[in-house]
Amino acid sequence: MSGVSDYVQNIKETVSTIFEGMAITASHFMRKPYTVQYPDRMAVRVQDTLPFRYRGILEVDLEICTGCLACERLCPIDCITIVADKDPVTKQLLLSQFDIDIAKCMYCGLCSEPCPTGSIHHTTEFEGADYSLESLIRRFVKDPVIAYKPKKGPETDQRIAPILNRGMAYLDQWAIPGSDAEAKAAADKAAAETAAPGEPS
Amino acid sequence: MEPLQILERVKNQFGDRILEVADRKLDPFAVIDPKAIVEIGRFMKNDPELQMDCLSNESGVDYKDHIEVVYHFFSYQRRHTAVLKVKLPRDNPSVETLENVWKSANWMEREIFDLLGVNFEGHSDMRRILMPEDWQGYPLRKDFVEPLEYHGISTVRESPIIRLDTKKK
Amino acid sequence: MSTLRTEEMTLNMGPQHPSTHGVLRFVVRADGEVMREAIPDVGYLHRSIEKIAEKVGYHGFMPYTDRVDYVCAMFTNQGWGSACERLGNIEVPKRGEYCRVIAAEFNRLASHLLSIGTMGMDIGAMTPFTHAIREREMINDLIEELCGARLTFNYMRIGGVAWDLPPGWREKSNAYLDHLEPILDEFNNLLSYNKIYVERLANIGIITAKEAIDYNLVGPNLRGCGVKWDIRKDIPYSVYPDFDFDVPVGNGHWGTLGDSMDRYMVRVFEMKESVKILRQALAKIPSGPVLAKVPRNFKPPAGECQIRVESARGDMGWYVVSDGTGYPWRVHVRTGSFAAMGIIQKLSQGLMIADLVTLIASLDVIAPEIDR
Amino acid sequence: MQTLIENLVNAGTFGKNASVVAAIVIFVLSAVVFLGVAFPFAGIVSWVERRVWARIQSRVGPNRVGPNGFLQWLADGVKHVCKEDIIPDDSDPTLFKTAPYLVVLAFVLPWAVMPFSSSLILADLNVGILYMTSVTALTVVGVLMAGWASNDKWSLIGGIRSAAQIVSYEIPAGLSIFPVVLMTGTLSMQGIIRAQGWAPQHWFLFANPFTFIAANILYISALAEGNRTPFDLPEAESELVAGFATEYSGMRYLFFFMAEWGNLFIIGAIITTLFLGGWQCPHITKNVVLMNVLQLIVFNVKVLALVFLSMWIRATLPRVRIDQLMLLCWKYFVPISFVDMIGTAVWVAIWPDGNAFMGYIMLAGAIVVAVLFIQRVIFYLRRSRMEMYFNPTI
Repeated sequence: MSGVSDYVQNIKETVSTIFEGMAITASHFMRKPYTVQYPDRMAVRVQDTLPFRYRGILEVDLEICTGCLACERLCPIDCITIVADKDPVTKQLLLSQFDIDIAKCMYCGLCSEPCPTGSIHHTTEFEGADYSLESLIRRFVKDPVIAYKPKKGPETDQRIAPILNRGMAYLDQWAIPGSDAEAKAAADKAAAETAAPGEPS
Repeated sequence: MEPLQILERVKNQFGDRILEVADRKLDPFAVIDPKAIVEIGRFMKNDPELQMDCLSNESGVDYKDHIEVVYHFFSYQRRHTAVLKVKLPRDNPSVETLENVWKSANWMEREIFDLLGVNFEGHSDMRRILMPEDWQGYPLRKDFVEPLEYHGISTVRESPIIRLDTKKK
Repeated sequence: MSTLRTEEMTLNMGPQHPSTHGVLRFVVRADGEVMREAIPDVGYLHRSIEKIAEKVGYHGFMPYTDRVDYVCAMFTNQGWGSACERLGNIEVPKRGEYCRVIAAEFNRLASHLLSIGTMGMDIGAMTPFTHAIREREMINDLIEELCGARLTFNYMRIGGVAWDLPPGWREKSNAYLDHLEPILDEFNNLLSYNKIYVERLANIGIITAKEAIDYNLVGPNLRGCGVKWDIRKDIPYSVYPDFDFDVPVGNGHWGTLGDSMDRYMVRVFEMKESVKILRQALAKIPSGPVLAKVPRNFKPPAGECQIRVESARGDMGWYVVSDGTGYPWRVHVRTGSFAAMGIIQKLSQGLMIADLVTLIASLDVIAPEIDR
Repeated sequence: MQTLIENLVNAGTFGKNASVVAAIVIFVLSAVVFLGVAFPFAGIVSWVERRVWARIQSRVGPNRVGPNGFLQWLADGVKHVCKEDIIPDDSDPTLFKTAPYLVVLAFVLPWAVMPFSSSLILADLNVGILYMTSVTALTVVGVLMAGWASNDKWSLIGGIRSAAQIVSYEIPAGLSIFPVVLMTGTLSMQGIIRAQGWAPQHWFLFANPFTFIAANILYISALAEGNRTPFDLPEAESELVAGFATEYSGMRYLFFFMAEWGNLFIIGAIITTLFLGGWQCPHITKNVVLMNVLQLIVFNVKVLALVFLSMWIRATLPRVRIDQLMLLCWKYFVPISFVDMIGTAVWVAIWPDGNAFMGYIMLAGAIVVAVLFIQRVIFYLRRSRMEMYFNPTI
């Protein structure tokens, strides 16, 4: 008799599980699709919705680049090429080449970690398609520039100060031994709220 | 059992076929006579005290003057681990296969053969596994020089930075 | 029937085939629908990562470990990090370990979601796949906020993690876990308990516990055979002893012990355990630094060690030999998929062609992890 | 329609060469029906299916070409026509080229006996339903030819699977038609529809428990014959790449899939005719034309509901294995169909005019099941805590 009961049991299980499955799929007719209709049918550009830590295409703020070559040394695939020489006359560090081969870059974030000023940093830009390998090279130095020298106190140059602030804010995201980003951010937020109520921080 | 105890037990059993028991490099290991590997393997698997039922890892290391094959044994019943090594000459390194003791050795030995060129005697299927079958040389050897091309496919990427600079001029 | 003349047919499955989960190739010798044997041919995704390790140094190798298994890169990160820490005798701060565990468990959820989703797709159920991918995307969003990348995380560093949890992330994570749990039940009702699905998986590709250990199967594949073994529990590492969780094992409820269904269900139940761990970790996380002080030019003393971490595909063994310089002398990764591929030739005998697909999916084989 | 034209011929509308003119008219009308209804229908169904699937899968689906992506099927069609028609070197070119046409033929022929309304039918054959089942089985020839001629092992397996599957499922499908034939005593499509009423309790679906089971078996068997999930083994994309269609491209590939989607309508039409009262609708007007339009709408709504059901099933279920497929057929469907047949015969012997009371009971049962189903749907909606969105378009 077990054969017959198995037979009936099989039919019963099949029908009941399909019933459940159909109920679940039916409920999906009334749920909102999760698709993001990239790139055109979006309220906000994707780039603007990405989190701050997003590792997109690299960008260099040459104004605050110290020419320390830390990023070039740490890059595991050598996609950064920097030429920095001491000017024999003025004894200043002169940056004559700063190229990043974006085609080779693997967006690991190791280069922006040791940067003392946050000059080299990832943006939220990720659309990098192009027609040739050559056009994927980001050349940051047009004419040789003098490398930035960190000052002892706060930056006084009005042109450089906002860039430097941004750079240091970027660096703050990294885990510096001894820091506690979450608690620090909460404290900062509280401080900002008490200092300037109503103003978005 | 602690790793050193295991190695001592094996040493007591096999005496001078265990060439060296070392404890200086984090994981203690024993260097054994390559000819005794299957015998020692069988013993470790069947010994009621050891019961090494799993060959958890087998890898090869090229030390420039010799090649080592490293065996990591593990026992699921007794939850202990042991490391054995055999030292082989760099020219035509060859050691007996453990495939008949642990099935998992099959693929791991093929990988060592493929990347380091160690021949495992008695292995049922000694073919290259990761590299193409017509590949020359053993890539994980320290003196391996990558060929510039493979069947007309270049293995070198010309730096576009140089290309860009030459174009400018 | 014996008079019926049949001819053996050799089929080439892959490297480009819809259900080989990456670039895998099988040479299938079949008699009609029934396979005599399926011989795996791997190596199409070999990128010589072990050789690269010898050239880029300890810190620089971290992003490469992502590529060993890009479906659960957190574990390869963790494995490499722990191996280096053991070599260099570095202690990771408590908060760093918690961050690692949280990230890793989220990654395990993502990996298992992909695994069970593709399992459904290989059997022809398209809907569960997109549902699983939808949930996985939400996890990816969280991880992206945590470390800036969705797939190749490069989140961990030698001595801890690169970034602390962002403000408000814990609340978001908890909200997501609340959302995920009912979805998992729904997923089970839609796919796992479906009679057709059970029939397809039960009693297929049976592996006994002895065989599994002999072939060095690890992780869910081993647990599916009824061996209660989890590195997180049995050789505790990181802060896993702090958490209370179960190790689900296969019980042969749907067919025979060690069949494809058992392996699949172990993954499903493991996701619930991961949710449990995550809830505890998010609640318990202590404050403090997340990264130990490690010199930029990290030179561990000469030595060698093996580290085993429980990745989504099971025990991942990192064997690292250091010679005291800034570059590792030898790195070897023993991965779960590599061992799992070794057993396919044996298991495939006598199965049907359609079962080969489910067998590969149930072993959760990821091509880059085999080839490295 | 045949009767309409015969009437016209008899009335002398076409003059001397009446039979020739009549033939031409029928020919033109058929062509219009095929080109204007059947092919666009298949195309639109492909778009609807993708949208339905997408919603079930939390996606959007094609929504760029035309309003809400409605013209997607046209774009796809144009794309396929423009594509190169590749014929593999080692294939058997004649068979390879012919196969898609046979499949399309099997999809086109059933439209001749499609009872859209009480007078809108091309040919009301007295063996209508028999004709329907036999011409749809022509698919197997085309698919087998495609599988063989491609000279590809994956295609061959797909073709053989398809042959085994279609031939096997013909039996339960045929047996499930018998209860209806027993109750009506006719094989004509219109005759069967006329034996039912417009109200659900007068449909053969609810006539007695046996016909209910027969309707289900027929529907599932028809899905199997139409290569639909959960029985899409011949083109199982995760196993056989694309099965018998692996080597096809361009227009020929399109033919296979047009036939597949078009067949959904035919499956729906068969079930509607046999079990769901066909075009039957209440006599609310005396106007014949208006009545026919109403009947056309009723028929199409029922058929489209079944088409929708098959899409929904396809999005829900995994695929069975070939041996399970055979097992399901020979161990479950065939014996149950025989029991059904005998049961109906006994039922008809006891109540030659049917049992009206049973119809109400069965209808009530169906309503209870539907309510339970809706309860489960609401349960899952509540639990998932996902955003609600009732708009069918996006």
